[in-house]
Amino acid sequence: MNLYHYAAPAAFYGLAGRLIPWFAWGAALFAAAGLYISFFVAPTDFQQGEAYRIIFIHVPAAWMSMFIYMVMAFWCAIGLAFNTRLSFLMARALAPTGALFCFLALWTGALWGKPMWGAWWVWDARLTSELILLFLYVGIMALWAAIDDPKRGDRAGALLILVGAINVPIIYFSVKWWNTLHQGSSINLMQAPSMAATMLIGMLVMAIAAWLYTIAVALVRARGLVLARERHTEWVQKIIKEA
Amino acid sequence: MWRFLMTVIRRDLLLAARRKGDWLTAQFFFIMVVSMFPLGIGADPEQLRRVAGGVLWVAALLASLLSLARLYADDHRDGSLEQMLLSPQPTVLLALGKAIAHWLIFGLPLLLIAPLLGMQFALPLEAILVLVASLAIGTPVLSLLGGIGAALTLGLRGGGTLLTLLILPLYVPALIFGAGAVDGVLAGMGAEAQLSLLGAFMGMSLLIAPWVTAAALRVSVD
Amino acid sequence: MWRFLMTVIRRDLLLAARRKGDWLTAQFFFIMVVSMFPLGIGADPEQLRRVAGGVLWVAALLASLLSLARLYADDHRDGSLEQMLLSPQPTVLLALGKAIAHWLIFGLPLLLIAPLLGMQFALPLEAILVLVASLAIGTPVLSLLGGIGAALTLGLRGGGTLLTLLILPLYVPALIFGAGAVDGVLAGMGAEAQLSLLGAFMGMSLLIAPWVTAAALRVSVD
Amino acid sequence: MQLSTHDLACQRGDRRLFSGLEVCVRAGQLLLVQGGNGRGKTSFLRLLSGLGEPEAGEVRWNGVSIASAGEDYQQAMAYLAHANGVKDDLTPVENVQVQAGLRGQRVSCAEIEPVLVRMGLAACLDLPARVLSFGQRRRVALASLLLSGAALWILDEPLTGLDVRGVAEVEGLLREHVQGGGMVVMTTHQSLQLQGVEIVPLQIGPVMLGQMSLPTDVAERG
Amino acid sequence: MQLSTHDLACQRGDRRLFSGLEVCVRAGQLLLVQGGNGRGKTSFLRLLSGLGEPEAGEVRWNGVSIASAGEDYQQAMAYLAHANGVKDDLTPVENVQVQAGLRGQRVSCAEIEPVLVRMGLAACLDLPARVLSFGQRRRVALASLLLSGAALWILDEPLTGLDVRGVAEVEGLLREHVQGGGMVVMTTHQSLQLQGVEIVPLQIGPVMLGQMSLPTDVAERG
Amino acid sequence: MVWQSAADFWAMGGYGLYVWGSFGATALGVALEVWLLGRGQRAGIKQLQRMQRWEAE
Ligand code: HEM
Ligand SMILES: Nc1ncnc2c1ncn2[C@@H]1O[C@H](COP(=O)(O)OP(=O)(O)OP(=O)(O)O)[C@@H](O)[C@H]1O
Ligand SMILES: Nc1ncnc2c1ncn2[C@@H]1O[C@H](COP(=O)(O)OP(=O)(O)OP(=O)(O)O)[C@@H](O)[C@H]1O
Ligand SMILES: [Mg+2]
Ligand SMILES: [Mg+2]
Repeated sequence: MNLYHYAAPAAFYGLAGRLIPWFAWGAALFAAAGLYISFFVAPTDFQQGEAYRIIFIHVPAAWMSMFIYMVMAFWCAIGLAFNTRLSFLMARALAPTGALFCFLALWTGALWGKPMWGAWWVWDARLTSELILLFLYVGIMALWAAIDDPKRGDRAGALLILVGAINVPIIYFSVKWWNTLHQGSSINLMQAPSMAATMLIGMLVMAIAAWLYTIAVALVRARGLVLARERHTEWVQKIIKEA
Repeated sequence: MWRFLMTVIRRDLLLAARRKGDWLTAQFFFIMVVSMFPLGIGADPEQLRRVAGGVLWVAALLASLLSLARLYADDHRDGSLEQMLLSPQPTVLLALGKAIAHWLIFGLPLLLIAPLLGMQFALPLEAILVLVASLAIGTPVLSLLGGIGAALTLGLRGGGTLLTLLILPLYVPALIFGAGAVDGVLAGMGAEAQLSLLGAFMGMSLLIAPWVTAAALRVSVD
Repeated sequence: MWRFLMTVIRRDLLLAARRKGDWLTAQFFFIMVVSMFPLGIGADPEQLRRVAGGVLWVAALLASLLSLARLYADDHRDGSLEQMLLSPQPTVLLALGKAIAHWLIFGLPLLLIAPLLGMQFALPLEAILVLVASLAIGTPVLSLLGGIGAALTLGLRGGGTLLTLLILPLYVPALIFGAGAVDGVLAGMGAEAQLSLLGAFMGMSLLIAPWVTAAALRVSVD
Repeated sequence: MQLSTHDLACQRGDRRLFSGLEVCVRAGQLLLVQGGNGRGKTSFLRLLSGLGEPEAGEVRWNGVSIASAGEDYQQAMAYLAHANGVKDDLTPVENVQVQAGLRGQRVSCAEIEPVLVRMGLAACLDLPARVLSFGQRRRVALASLLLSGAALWILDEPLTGLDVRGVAEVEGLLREHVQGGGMVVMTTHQSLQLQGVEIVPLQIGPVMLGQMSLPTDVAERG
Repeated sequence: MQLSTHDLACQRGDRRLFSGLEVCVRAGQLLLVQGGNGRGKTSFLRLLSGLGEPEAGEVRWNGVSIASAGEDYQQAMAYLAHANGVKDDLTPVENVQVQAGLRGQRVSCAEIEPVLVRMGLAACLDLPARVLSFGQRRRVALASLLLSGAALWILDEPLTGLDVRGVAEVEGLLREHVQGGGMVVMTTHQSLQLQGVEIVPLQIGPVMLGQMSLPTDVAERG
Repeated sequence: MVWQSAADFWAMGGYGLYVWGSFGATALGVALEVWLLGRGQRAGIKQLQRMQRWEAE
């Protein structure tokens, strides 16, 4: 068995179909364990009270939003370099989930911010760059939606993602300097309370669940895209007829 | 190579000279958006002064995006973009030349208008100078990065709005450093740090944007 | 007549539902432009609060103009605008229906987004309510007056920018009363006066704009 | 039922296309408008439909100027232009339904489907019109023409984009409509097979060599 | 000098237009590409010109893939597409000059004018191309083709919009170029009078009834 | 055990709105995505079948 075999759309379609249930159940399992740790194992924080439990959802979501963007950039670079069509499909399949996690990081962060800082939102470097990351996701998806020709869409989206990938760190640092150069931030936001081991484990378990979920969802989406792209091939016609 | 670059730039300037109405609209848009703000936020000079840098810079971003929407679109429609892509010269030079021409047509007049608008916002002379300096360093970034968006959205329906959506996030560092320089000088902290960061960002855009634009043009024309 | 109006509205909503990407861009443009301002003018919540009304209103104007550029353009291109003009029903109803549909697609979602953005600008609850109220009364004005511009610039090159230049000045009263209402409540002076002026302006637009738009459509299609 | 023009003149840009044009069509007749590219055929049909404004003279419906007949005339008339007025994002059924709604009529799917099937669109009733070929979209437009129940059809090159079978079908529709007491005004560059239909030929602009043959050609066969 | 394709395949959207295409043209030959509307003639020429990317296979110039030949190939090739690449706002002389500059060449007015005069444009050398008719603009594009000095001409329907005299002139140009040792690849829907030119016919897509006659027709007369 | 009672659990020490707002939004987002995915998948296959039927003609 060689790797190139699975780069063939038909083989990918079959393999993905077999893998999806594993990832989906894995995600459910880890999520259940993670939720159990979040609510029943992790003790109350003496500073923040129960509100800190948002961390178990907030941090994994924030991590995922950034990781997924990096993975998309990776696939796009591969696609542009080696002209592999499946890699572009992977990027397309990942984007909506990345945007979802980005939104969730913002949402949970805001809900956490209200009790902690007394404000739903402050223009801090991390928050702002997360917001801009969401804009990038939206822009990429809008570009894909606007281009009807699949090949052009793949490449145009890939270029935008790569430019964004170069720019994201720059944006992050510029926002950071912006804030420190302007005025001292009154509250030091992300100073994590010295993290207990249970909290770390809880976050890790939830992050793994998010990963498995992302992979499962992306594979389902990629399968759909493969079918649409290859609809003139015999194997797809057979699948459609049987469905 | 040199001749090619000069031809691209001269051609765009010539075209702009023949249709004055077209490119003046971007400048007027800039003036109008800036003038809307005192109406929206009240006429207190103290407050206006404090927001001036941000307002002028945001308006510059939006005006640049509006004018960029047609950077390649007209050439695409009448087939001259294809001719330029088929030239024996590298496409990167084309992208660079178009960005330079756009800056000359769009950015340079902005530098002349900005001081007048700065006065409307009760900015002191020193701040006006820094504002102009920041625009001088920053507007090339807008032309360069915006070119990427213009190339990517070539021929798409609703290209203008889409362009904004794609490119505005990429403009953020220019906005922060540019407006930050003005605010810095108002706060008495000096603007050198911000201006040099802006310069670095401009240098980076200059290195990267033409290549990406060239690739995007090839993708969009195919 | 009623059926005609409903058909026009339902048709536009159906079309928007089929191309989600298209109309979401206007909303995101709004969010993005608003979010750029703090980056430009600094993060001080006190200051942000004071400019919030103006910034949100200017962004709403610009977003509406961007989305209006295509209000009649697509129908013009594929010939369905002519079919609608030939309907036995009066063209005024068409203009009204299109404006209503545009408001449902563009203005209504804005009312839902605005509170979130108000929070980003550290607005107190009371001010957020007034902001939403002012947008609720004011955005129909944008759709109505903007329709005139969209009809006038139909099929012109660079129509988008031109539209902005034509219509932005007409929007000024809406901007002044709308942003003024928010500022009023922040200053503890109440917002009723401003809101009722805005309401009067809206009523006037509702009476006049559809007729002008209808006339402009006839001119542009000829 | 009678459509007539009286001393009609048309100007486009700074060119007078025709003037003093007098022609009259009655129920059971087909007015075939002929002339080379750019002679003003389309402009003439637009005057008839009421979309264009004549430079001089007027168009009368049953002896009343169409400007005064207004709704009566529009109720009785259906116009099919170069552009179909078919929305890409709607299915054929939805397209026809919307068209009917815009005329103030209500038609159910059960009425629409047989007509579309008759037009050879059975397999794509629920696909967006985007995937249809040009000829198929033309058929969607013809279907809503049929359903409109209009007595007067004004058709601008209804045969473009149709293959041989499609042309034969349209000829069938035309014959049926005229022989059933309807009226047709149309242009085409192709030759028509319309046995048993009373054809009124009209030449617009200077007579040219290749075109003179067509009317007699049609008349002979007709 | 030789242009050849090897196992060339082309895909547009999700349709495979052709595959396994092998053809070869040498100096002194004219490759006449034929096929009905939408068969892929234009797409094929774009692959040859290097604007399009083949789905499989490659195009070779003197045995080297055009992707590697790069500048050499582009120097030797000139492409005339459906769209002329003529800017409306420039005069014919300026248009030709700009085109030459974009190829990295420098030509003086004294060299350009005789060519334009030869193309029958003597009367409009200093008018903006906007006022020229479609056929006249086509001649401007042909003039810059002539001046490019390219050995290989790729022409996509060069006869559209030309009147009888214009067609004869182009036929003269083609004959001269090919007999002088140049190469031409072209498509057209019209029949050509090319006595004494070696024509290589190529049929793209499934062969259809009406089209089969053309190649023999040409060859006989040729 | 951290919680004394179910009510205690739901109250989250007075931070119920925030904690459940976060977890609820996440659950909602995930559910929505999965639902849309399933629906899109079925609609996609149906569309492909229609296209196939149409192109077969
Ligand atoms: C809308 C508001 C917020 C946003 C957008 C946001 C965004 C982020 C992001 C992007 C990260 C990942 C950073 C990284 O791994 O480098 C993160 C981590 C974190 N956030 Fe937030 N956050 C928000 C509010 C909050 C609040 C209110 C708190 C607590 C008071 C908080 C506590 C944390 C903690 C403890 C981490 C993990 C720290 C680390 O990994 O270094 N966040 N947040
Ligand atoms: N909006 C306009 N402004 C100025 N001139 C116009 C306009 N529309 C058309 N014309 C000119 O009017 C003339 C008549 O155009 P028209 O479309 O009526 O011709 P036609 O007979 O329908 O030609 P075809 O056979 O190509 O359809 C043409 O010369 C055209 O250039
Ligand atoms: N950018 C594109 N995306 C998707 N499909 C395309 C694109 N361009 C062309 N096509 C399709 O490819 C096919 C071939 O088009 P092409 O322009 O090569 O045809 P042609 O032989 O030149 O036709 P004509 O005689 O009309 O010029 C057509 O069916 C067209 O719809
Ligand atoms: Mg016509
Ligand atoms: Mg072609």
